[in-house]
Amino acid sequence: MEIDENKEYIYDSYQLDCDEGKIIEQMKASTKKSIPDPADWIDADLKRNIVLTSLDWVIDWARRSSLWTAICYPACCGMEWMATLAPRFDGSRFGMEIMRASPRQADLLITAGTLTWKMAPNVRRIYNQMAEPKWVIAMGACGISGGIFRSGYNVVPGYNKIIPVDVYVPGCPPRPEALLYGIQQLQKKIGRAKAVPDLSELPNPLNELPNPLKKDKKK
Amino acid sequence: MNAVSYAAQAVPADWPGGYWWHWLFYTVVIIVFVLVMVMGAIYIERRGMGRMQLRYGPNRTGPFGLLQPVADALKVLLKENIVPNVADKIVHWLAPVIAFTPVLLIFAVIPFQNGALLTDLNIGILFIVAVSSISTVGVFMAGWGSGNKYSLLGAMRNVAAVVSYEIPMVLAIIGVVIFTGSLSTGAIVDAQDIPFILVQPLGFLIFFIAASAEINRSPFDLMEADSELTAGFHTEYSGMKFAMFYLVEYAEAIAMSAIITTIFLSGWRGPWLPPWLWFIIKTIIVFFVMVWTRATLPRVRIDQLMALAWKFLFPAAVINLFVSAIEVLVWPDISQWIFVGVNIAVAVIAIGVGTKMFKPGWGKVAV
Amino acid sequence: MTTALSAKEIVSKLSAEFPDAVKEAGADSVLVKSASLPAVTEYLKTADGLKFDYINYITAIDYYDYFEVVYMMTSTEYNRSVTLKTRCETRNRPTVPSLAGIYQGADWQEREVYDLMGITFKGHPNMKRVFLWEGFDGHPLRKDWNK
Amino acid sequence: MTTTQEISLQTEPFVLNMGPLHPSTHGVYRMRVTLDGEVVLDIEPMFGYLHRGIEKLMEERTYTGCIPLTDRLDYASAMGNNLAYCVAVEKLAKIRVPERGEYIRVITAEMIRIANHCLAVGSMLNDAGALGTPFFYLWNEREKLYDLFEMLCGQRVLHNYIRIGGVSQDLPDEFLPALEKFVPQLHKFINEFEFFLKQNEILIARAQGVGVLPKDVALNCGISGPLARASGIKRDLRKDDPYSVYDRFEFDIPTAENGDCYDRYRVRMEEMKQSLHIIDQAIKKVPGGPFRAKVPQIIRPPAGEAYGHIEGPKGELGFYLVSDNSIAPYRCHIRSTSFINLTALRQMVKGWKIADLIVIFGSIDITMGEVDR
Amino acid sequence: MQFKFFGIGMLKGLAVTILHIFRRPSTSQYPEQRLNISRRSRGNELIWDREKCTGCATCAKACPQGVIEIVTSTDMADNKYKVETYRVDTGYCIMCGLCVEACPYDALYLGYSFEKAKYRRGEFVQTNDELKESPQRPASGYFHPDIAKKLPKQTLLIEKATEKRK
Repeated sequence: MEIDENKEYIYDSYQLDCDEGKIIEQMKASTKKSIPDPADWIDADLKRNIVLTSLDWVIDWARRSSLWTAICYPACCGMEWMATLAPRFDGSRFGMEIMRASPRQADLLITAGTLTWKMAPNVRRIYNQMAEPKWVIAMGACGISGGIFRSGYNVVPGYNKIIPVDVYVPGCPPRPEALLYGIQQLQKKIGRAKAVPDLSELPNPLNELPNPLKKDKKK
Repeated sequence: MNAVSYAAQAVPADWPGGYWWHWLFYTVVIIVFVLVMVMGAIYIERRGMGRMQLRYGPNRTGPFGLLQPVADALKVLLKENIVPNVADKIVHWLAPVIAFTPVLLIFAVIPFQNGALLTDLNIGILFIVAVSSISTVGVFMAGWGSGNKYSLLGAMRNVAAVVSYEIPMVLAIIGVVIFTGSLSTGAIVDAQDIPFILVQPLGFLIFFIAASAEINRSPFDLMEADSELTAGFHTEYSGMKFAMFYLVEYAEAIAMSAIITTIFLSGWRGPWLPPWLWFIIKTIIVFFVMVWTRATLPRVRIDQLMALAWKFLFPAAVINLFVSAIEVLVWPDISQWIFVGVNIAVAVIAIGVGTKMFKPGWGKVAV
Repeated sequence: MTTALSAKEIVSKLSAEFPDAVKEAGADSVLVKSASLPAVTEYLKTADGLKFDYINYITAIDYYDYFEVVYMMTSTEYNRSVTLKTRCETRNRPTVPSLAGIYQGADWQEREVYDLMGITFKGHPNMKRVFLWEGFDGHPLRKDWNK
Repeated sequence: MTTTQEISLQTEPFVLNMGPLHPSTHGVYRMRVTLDGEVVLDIEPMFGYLHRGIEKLMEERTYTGCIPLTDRLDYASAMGNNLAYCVAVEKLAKIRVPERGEYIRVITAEMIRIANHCLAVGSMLNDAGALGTPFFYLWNEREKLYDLFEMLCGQRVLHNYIRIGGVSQDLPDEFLPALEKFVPQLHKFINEFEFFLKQNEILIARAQGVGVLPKDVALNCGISGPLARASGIKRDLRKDDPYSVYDRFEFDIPTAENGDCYDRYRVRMEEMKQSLHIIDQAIKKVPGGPFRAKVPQIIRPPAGEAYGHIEGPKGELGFYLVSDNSIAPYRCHIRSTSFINLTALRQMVKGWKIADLIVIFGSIDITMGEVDR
Repeated sequence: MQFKFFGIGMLKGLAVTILHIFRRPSTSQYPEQRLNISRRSRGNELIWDREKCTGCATCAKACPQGVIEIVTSTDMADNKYKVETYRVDTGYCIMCGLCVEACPYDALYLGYSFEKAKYRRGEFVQTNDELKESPQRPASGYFHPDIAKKLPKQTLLIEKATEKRK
């Protein structure tokens, strides 16, 4: 079986590249401000309602004791994220050794590494694909602010330009213990407040942005 | 007389609906058994693999992390249910149901102890073989209905594997049936004065391999194949429906362990302990072996999977069948212990010859 | 020890075959006319006693007045290395002949140079951007590029 | 055992988009794979999802300030990058490194080679579907090395330890005894690991004869490191172009002939043994004296250019530096091993199954940080 | 492909994994069992000593990315620089330690603690007295050998592994 160079196959790769470029430019243009930290949302939320029932407690307990992570380890912090799961620190003690390669089944997005503009639509897409309730931990200096690459021409200064971040873990890269501490902070947060902030009433840039997913559906 | 069978017989036969009480009782027993065993299986797998990998595994939720599967289940059930736009909605919805039901049906003919089973069909084995492959339809529907290429590839692999491995699996069972002279599961357990794992070592190996391939346990977990196909056929599933698939995966493993226990490990029979406990212990041991292989072995490739079925297991199963048939035909009355020795020798020779002659897969294809 | 061939040696070897290819000989590198670059490298790769069969790197430097494209080849047989340079004086669509047909390893490296420095390699089979996306404004490694 | 067979059925190819976040792409790598059923007809590698513009950033930083940037190139073996960069700067500025500094450099460079091969072999086996176990065993060894690196420089992954003209701090007192304990322990582990997997039938079936890279193609693509040595190219810069004090140590260059995935796995395991051998010799010979030449924090090398390269864990890692006598490099080009080693991927995978594509990709051992820079 | 006898290699592998069950896991259970981290640990914060600092801004120059913001004014009476603002964004800092290395007056230390996860991005910016050393913010021995001597000895996995075999 030969690939015929002249025949028009399923895709024209250059055209696809150009489409991708357009999405990236769109994304770059529409993310000038960073998304406010969900911690603020939740505080506002707490003031409005809620009485936590014991059923809520059980649900929160279930959610915080089985945080399955989506796979998102672009760079250096991925090493320490692997070390967290590895025997020495063993993240599985908290029931989180199951890495779901499919974002649909994951609860937690640990953004282990530098985010570039070329990658940004994909990360947004993964975040959109995750099923509620979902949480995000920004791991490392690059995840928080862009770190050492912040002045680079292709680097997004922090994941909170693209997706709301629940917990920030500083370090470059943070030690596995530091990450585990961050995860515990997240677990505390899950227990303390209503898990899903109501995004509709608050200023949420996510709704105004192009959704890369929609692009695919048209095709 | 112990708890399970006592409870079964506690309902007087002359109650209105007589047989239906029995039916209802065992339906409940089976569902509870499957759910509890699946939770136990998940716990055993995660803890066991943890210890094999020099770590602890989940130990924070409840004592020794025993509540981990409960937390998982609760969490997964409460997650958002996403149906992709490009998915075939009805098929996508129906797939987990179709995949899950047959697994429960298998347990209808598994004796938990002497006479304690939903129905002792006289074609029990045939029923198992027929029902256990229906799950594949559900898996294929999931793969097709998701509208995802990874899912489709995974589902295709699963269908190919099941179609191929059904044959050596059935042939391996026939070896046992020849010795027993009956297709009923109850009769098979009764016939095992010596567990058939010793009388039929080759048959056991073939059945074990074929069973792992059919239910996609590692090293044959091609349809999920984390590193290749992200999550295989259930890539697009979340929430409750994913929980169903997750349940199917482990329920199938439990079902196959129960079948292996019944056919090869003399089912509920055993000294000292109550029979139903023996059954559960043996099932767990078989499941643990599956976990053990999963923790150790790399995954095979799809063409090697096919090659193994057709070039190695199928001839070996045929040899096993012939040898068993000859033994039963020529020496119907001598002690089975002699067959044990003979059959182990046959197994070793068959594997040795197979090693020399077997070439897995055809590797590269000219492009 | 990999000995770098001195410019004199290379010039003496090249002058017989390509009398007017060499523009200038530096300390340990040779400046070659860009038009004769493929012929020179082909010769360096195949000729007996030279056999520079392994390409270390291709890169480009922006000197404001001109771009310098640098090639370094190593002969694994004789354990010697050579550095070739070529220049393109124009800032608007500078072009250099491609070596992708001679060294397969040059393929992506030339694409990288194109992407980041904006030098087009003539005869390259797939001259697309490699790191940045299509539609990215300018070529970032140029000294006069800024955000 | 590769037989070639025609596909007789007429089928339509389809395109599968793999990545950028796929479990086995070792970072954010993307391929457009044209598939015919399970068979890979063609792939189109696409990258840049981690392109951070390190070369541009280096032009804005001082020579010393660039060292943290080099850490983040190949984050699986940060120490190797530090060394390569410092070797290049020292070549440019003509700085001599004291003896003790050189020995410390050799020890750390070999330690990072072992750590990198642990990861490379582990992740290749993980891609082949061994669910974590061999990976975690190897990671456990890597963790021991992390401890030692942490003792040395305070960070586990990105070390930022080697400085222009030496190393940043002297060895702590407890470092060498700990390393002495580590060497026999790792020997023991390697033997156990070989027992574990060397003969495994499934691994042999998955890796032997798969993804063969012929010698001439490897050379033409500019491939180096264990990948080239598995194809039979006996080239190792530690022997062929000795930098630091490598000419004082005895060691072999393990090679293999077939150039398949299994050979790459073998070569990496052998190299770990050789690295241990070098460490063993170096521990005994570490001299006293200063560990760092007197180099100011901000240096101005004379105008000119230099290419310094080392045999990194993945192959030839080089830095081409151009100086204009200012405090920052005028231009720094990184000859990244992973990027060039990846060139051969397309030829290697054509005609193999999609499962093989993953294993072959894993056996090349790349880090996306180095590919994209 | 050569196979010796089918299953031997796999059985060897299975033997190795099952034997690992009986070994002690190398896990340290983090929140309860804590490892002694390296004496030179580069923890996730910066410690600044106001008394020793002369406001020379060498650290700000050495920093490869310009994290350190230092504002000084001249103090006429003492003929010294007076530091008015010393601000570090620890969410931006990569803890490379070049500033500590560069500081000629030993006024900068890297922190020894690492548990610094926060819910809000803004909380990472630390100014002046927030950067002081305190029991919650101990200094590490990175480039300060005198401090390193006082810190506890690092727990090594290698020692755990070799002890076990005895």
